[in-house]
Amino acid sequence: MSRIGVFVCHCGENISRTVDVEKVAAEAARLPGVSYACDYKYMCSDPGQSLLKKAVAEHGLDGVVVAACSPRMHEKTFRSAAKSAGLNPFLCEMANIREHCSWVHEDREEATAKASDIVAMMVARVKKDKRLVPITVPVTKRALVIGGGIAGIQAALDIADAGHQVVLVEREPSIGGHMAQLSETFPTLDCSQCIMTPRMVDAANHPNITLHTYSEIESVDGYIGNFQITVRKKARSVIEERCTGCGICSAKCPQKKIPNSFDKNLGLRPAIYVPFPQAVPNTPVIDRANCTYFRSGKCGVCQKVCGPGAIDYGQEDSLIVEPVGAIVVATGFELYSISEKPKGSPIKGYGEFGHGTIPDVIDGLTFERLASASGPTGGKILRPSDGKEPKQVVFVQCVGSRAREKGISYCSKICCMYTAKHTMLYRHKVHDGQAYVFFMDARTPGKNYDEFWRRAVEEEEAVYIRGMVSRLYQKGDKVVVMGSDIAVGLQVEIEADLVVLATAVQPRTGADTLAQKLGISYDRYNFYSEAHAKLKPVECATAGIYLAGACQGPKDIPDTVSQASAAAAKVMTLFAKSELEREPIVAKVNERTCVACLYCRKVCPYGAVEEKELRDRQGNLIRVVAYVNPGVCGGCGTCQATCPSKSVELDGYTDEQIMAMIESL
Amino acid sequence: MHGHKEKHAFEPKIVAFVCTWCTYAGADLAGTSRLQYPANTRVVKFPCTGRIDPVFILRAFQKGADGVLVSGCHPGDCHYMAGNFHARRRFAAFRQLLDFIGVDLNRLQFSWVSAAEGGKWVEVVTELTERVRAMGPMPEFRELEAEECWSGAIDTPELKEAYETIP
Amino acid sequence: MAKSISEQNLRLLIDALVSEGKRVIGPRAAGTMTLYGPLTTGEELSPGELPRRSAKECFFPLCETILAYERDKEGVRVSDVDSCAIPETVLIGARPCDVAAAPVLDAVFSWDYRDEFFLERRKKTTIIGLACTKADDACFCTAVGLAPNDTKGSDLFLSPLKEGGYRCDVITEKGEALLAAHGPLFADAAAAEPLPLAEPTLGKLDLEKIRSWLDLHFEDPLWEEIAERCAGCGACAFLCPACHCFDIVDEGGEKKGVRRKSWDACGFGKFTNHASGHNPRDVQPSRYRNRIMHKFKYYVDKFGERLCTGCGRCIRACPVGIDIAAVLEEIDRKGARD
Amino acid sequence: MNNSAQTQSIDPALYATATEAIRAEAKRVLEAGTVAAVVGWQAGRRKGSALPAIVTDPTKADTLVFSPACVNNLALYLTKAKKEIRQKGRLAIVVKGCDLRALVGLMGENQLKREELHIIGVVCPGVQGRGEATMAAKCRECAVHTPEGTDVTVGSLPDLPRFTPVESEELARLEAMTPAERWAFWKEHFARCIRCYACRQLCPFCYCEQCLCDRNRPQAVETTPRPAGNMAWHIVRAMHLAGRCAGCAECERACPMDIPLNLLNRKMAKELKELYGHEAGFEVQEKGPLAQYREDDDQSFIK
Repeated sequence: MSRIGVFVCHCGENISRTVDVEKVAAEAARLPGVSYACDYKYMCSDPGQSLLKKAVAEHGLDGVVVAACSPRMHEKTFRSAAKSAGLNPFLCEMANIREHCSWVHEDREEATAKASDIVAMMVARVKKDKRLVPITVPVTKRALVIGGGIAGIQAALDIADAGHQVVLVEREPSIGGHMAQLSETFPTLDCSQCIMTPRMVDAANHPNITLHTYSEIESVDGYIGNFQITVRKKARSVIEERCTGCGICSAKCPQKKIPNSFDKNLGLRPAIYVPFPQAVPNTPVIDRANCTYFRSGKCGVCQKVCGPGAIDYGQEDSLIVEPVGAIVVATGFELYSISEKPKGSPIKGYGEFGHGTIPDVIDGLTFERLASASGPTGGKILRPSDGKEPKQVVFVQCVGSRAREKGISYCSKICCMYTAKHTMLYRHKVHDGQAYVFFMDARTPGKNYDEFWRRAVEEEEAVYIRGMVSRLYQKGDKVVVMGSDIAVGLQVEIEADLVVLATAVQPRTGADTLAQKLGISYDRYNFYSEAHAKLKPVECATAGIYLAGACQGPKDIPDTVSQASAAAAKVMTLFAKSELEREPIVAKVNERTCVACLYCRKVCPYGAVEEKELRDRQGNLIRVVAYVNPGVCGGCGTCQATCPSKSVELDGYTDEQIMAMIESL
Repeated sequence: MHGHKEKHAFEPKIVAFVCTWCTYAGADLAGTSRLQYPANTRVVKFPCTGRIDPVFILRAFQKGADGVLVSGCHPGDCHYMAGNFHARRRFAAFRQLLDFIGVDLNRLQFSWVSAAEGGKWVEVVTELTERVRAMGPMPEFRELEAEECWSGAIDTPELKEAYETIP
Repeated sequence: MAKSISEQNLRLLIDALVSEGKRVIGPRAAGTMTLYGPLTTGEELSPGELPRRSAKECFFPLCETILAYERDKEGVRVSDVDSCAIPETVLIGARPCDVAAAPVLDAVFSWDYRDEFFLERRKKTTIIGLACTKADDACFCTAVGLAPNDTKGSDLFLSPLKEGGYRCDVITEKGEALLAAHGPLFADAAAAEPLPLAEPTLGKLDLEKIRSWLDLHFEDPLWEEIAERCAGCGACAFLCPACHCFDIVDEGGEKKGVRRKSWDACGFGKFTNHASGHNPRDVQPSRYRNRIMHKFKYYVDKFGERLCTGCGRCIRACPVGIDIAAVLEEIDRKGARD
Repeated sequence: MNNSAQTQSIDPALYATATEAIRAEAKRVLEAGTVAAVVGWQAGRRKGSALPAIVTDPTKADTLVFSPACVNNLALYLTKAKKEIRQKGRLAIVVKGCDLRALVGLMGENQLKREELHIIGVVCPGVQGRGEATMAAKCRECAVHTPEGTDVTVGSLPDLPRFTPVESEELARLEAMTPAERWAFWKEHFARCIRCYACRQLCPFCYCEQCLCDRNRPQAVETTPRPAGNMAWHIVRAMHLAGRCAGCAECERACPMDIPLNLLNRKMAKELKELYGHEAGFEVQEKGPLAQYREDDDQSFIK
């Protein structure tokens, strides 16, 4: 027989005004298993808590029900009181007779009866409560950052500055990401590379940062505090330790006519190359697909000219295992392309814009390269088809974005601002040129953003036309832009020299594959999902994994940097203790009855369920069962409701506890 | 507000299964806002609607509930991301089953009540209570509880009394 | 002394018994089948088909309450079921294969412990058996030493007549008393010709030989051969007139509840499960072996009777086609070889 | 439409040919050592009866048959509920189209691996229902006469008339009732239930080591065969099979009390198809309809 104590609180008059607390205590005293019941003016006060502690000791109570306010208010208070009286805190339950009873009912008789019922339910529950102890998980104080754009660099630097080791993995030969490609940035028009390249160098030189460029995540095992990451370092064909970055290999490479993707294919590069002059590391990589040596076995010029003998044609991909405790995902974005999409793809291209076949129809990033002083045109705005300076440039916003019929319904957030910037950059470089912008709305929520946009319209004389573009086509050396101006209700036709499309921001190709490796969730566009839109905007549902930058949704640089620092702060919070402690409300598998149908794994929002092999003493496999990793389990209990045989149970909310409450009704 | 309270011949027993993060907090908010609603509902708290097993609903009816409410976070608001999405499918299927068995679905209500929707909690609970009160007691499961197979039926007064009082 | 009773009067007899306050149990139509159940009028009697479930539930209900409890701070109060409340019963139109099982079960229910629930029902029940005129290929009463007109267990025994109506033989004093109380409904037996009896096709089995084979073959490949297909349901045991295993469970809450006794089946996987988790009969063949051993050896050794009347219900019901008659034939053959 | 669907009207030669082919294939795989046992059907003692057979000896392959009495869904013998059989080694199994759907479902539930099985499909014109010559209700609406994705498929399909879909008609009849009428319908049926658990034991998906309904701490469902517990048991059973049941109707066939259990399964399958476009047993699916969700799932029933 249990020895339960029931403590009924008057809450001043908040409860006792409508609930006959003496009666509730008297009725509780009659319940089987209740050894002590009393009522008191303020249970949460010091004397109230002392009353509880004294009763636990004097009556040898093995469970406590405090009938008072909502557990959301004072459960912690009473559980710690119970704990200091030597009772396991999870054997203390609250019966909510204030918010759920005295405050919402007027009839004293009804409210008293309800309060007694609530107490009886909680008494029935507490009798089935089990002693629970907080779970501790060791933490490896070492972080992985995936993606070396501004988000990844910022997060890596913050964590490294706090004194923790960071592994930074970048898919491209150089870190820098999109920000390294930009010319100037809104709303200040400061040079992107001027602010970016020092951060890149800082990251590369930081004693706490290990940089893996030209590398990808091969696999992810483990859980919060204890991940094992396998990184695939792709064969660079250049031995990094030997290379001095002199550049003679690139200079002497006979194969020089490869479109440079960093410059959006506007310029050319050799087969052995660094993507851009300020690349970090400044170590070239051989583009094996285009290298004459790899294609025909002849050539080998780079190897001959390389003084330190850094060229290694036989180099192979290598796999590196990195133990880490936390992961920041900062894989960034890419721009939507209007090209024709494969059949059945949910996202459509723009046939009406020529599917990307008109040479003088470019996207925003290409324009950035044209405007960049270190770009292929040296910062001159020259159109791709004939290299002439365009005098009439039409900018089209919301291409792909907010276009449900094209399969993307979200707003890409940054285009309004960068288009305004583009009109300014254009005006600054081509003084007699005219910029037109087709737009739906100008969205400028940000510090100094609207002022910036107004400057584009009012001072830099960009002509903003509210309306959509229905068609683009080549006519002679012009691109005809057919659109509507809904302000005046007229069709508009402009013969442009250059058209710049503000195409949608999309997650990186392969974002879904990476998410599957990490066990994190993503939305229908493959943007990664945060754990809570408002309160956990940088956490993933999967514990120990955090998000930074545009991989979670379109973002500009200030937002990206803020989120990266926030993610870094979360990592540092995790690293502040050597062991992670968490509430023991987690699911456990009954290995005796589990038949490994793994429905639990299918519904677990946290990816906390794994298969476990049960073996006998000789090591022979007996059978496979499910295993819930307590470090990863979030405690929702969806697994238990789904499990046909109830072989997985959520501590704190077991079937016995719930059924006892229902039975007591 | 403080007018004379109407007494009813029948007061239904309503059991509410709610998640702790949204609906329980919403009910708390109704309390802190001192909103008034009928006192028929008994709340059973869960971490998430995802934890709510259809068996609990069945058991509540068997144990004498005249109406059952299941309530949790709005889609997209789930503290555990997806628990309520799983619950939504589970209960969509379960209510069809109960309907097919012959349970009047007017006795079973599902709702999304967020932590900010104290008013909606009151509305949902009041509506369900009034609806079930108008329907009268739920006889089906209670009658079954007292029935025996013919061979085991013995009508002694003691047993009869015992049955009547067994929940 | 033989009497006869017309079809009409048999139904009137039921009406009369009901009006006396007796519970009358007989075969009655129930959906797609015939089942034994309480008759409220004679019209409900439907003696044509063998009822799907046996008549054992007259004495050994599917489920019955054996006590009720109430618990509070003062302790637990238990109220027993008053066996006086068990009504006077007449079981009418029961087949010989059902009726014959009742006296067989008396032995076990009054052995080391007297099961008052069973015995009280037996005491208060008068059985009017009915000869069987129709057999199917699952029937094998003759193979286990019974007959379609076996009166074992009956107090009165009816044999259908060609011209309609029944010849009624008095078997026991209990039967005599019932007949005497309703004398006017009966006539003296004329020399009417009875309907031909049913003729089960299975040849007579040597039950003694089977028993001695079982004695020596606790371990035998036969068990696996037959029973590895067994799905472990309780259909055979629950439909059997002689199976009598039961379970006892408490149902209700911690404050109030009842203790109930209900049918159990040796085919269930958890039937012999120990509290420790160990299960001595861990696979289906060992469970099926026990079923056969219990029916044709253990019970015989202890009480001298067999727990099988050849009604064939288990054969018809088995969802995986296990045929006890075929098993017995096989053992009989093996016994002959040994 | 053919209301008096009879299995006798089907040419016996078809079954005989299938029988020969099954025997040959069983013999071949047993002799070659490809499998340790073949799970099939054999003839029973009673005329026209058949029962499951587990053949390990190639010389016994000739005991295997295919006939209208081969009603059993043999997938049952590959589940964890039948560990003894799985321990024999690699297995071959003879399946009708409907049985195969259960195998497919079990593969999706991590219970079987396709590569560990040798599947002998048999084209099935229909098997018996209640009453010897009557065609089973499920066969009258069969859409999977020919199993697909097997290792070998034997037999051929005759021209079959269109049978009266008795089961869907019954389903429609129930759906048209008021809830009170449906309750009365089920109450009568479930009152007859004796809790022999033939429905559970014959179900290929009831392979749990510990059935929820056998648990006593806490007790979710009363174990005694009384109307209350019976009702709860059948509701829980139907819910646990929702989205998984592939319609073999073994539960209903096995029921000694003739409870139309497959109506419950049919109803759930129908609803899940309407709600989520899901049908069980046609392809190996990692997640059933109740183990996944879409953010835009119907929620018109939620206030």
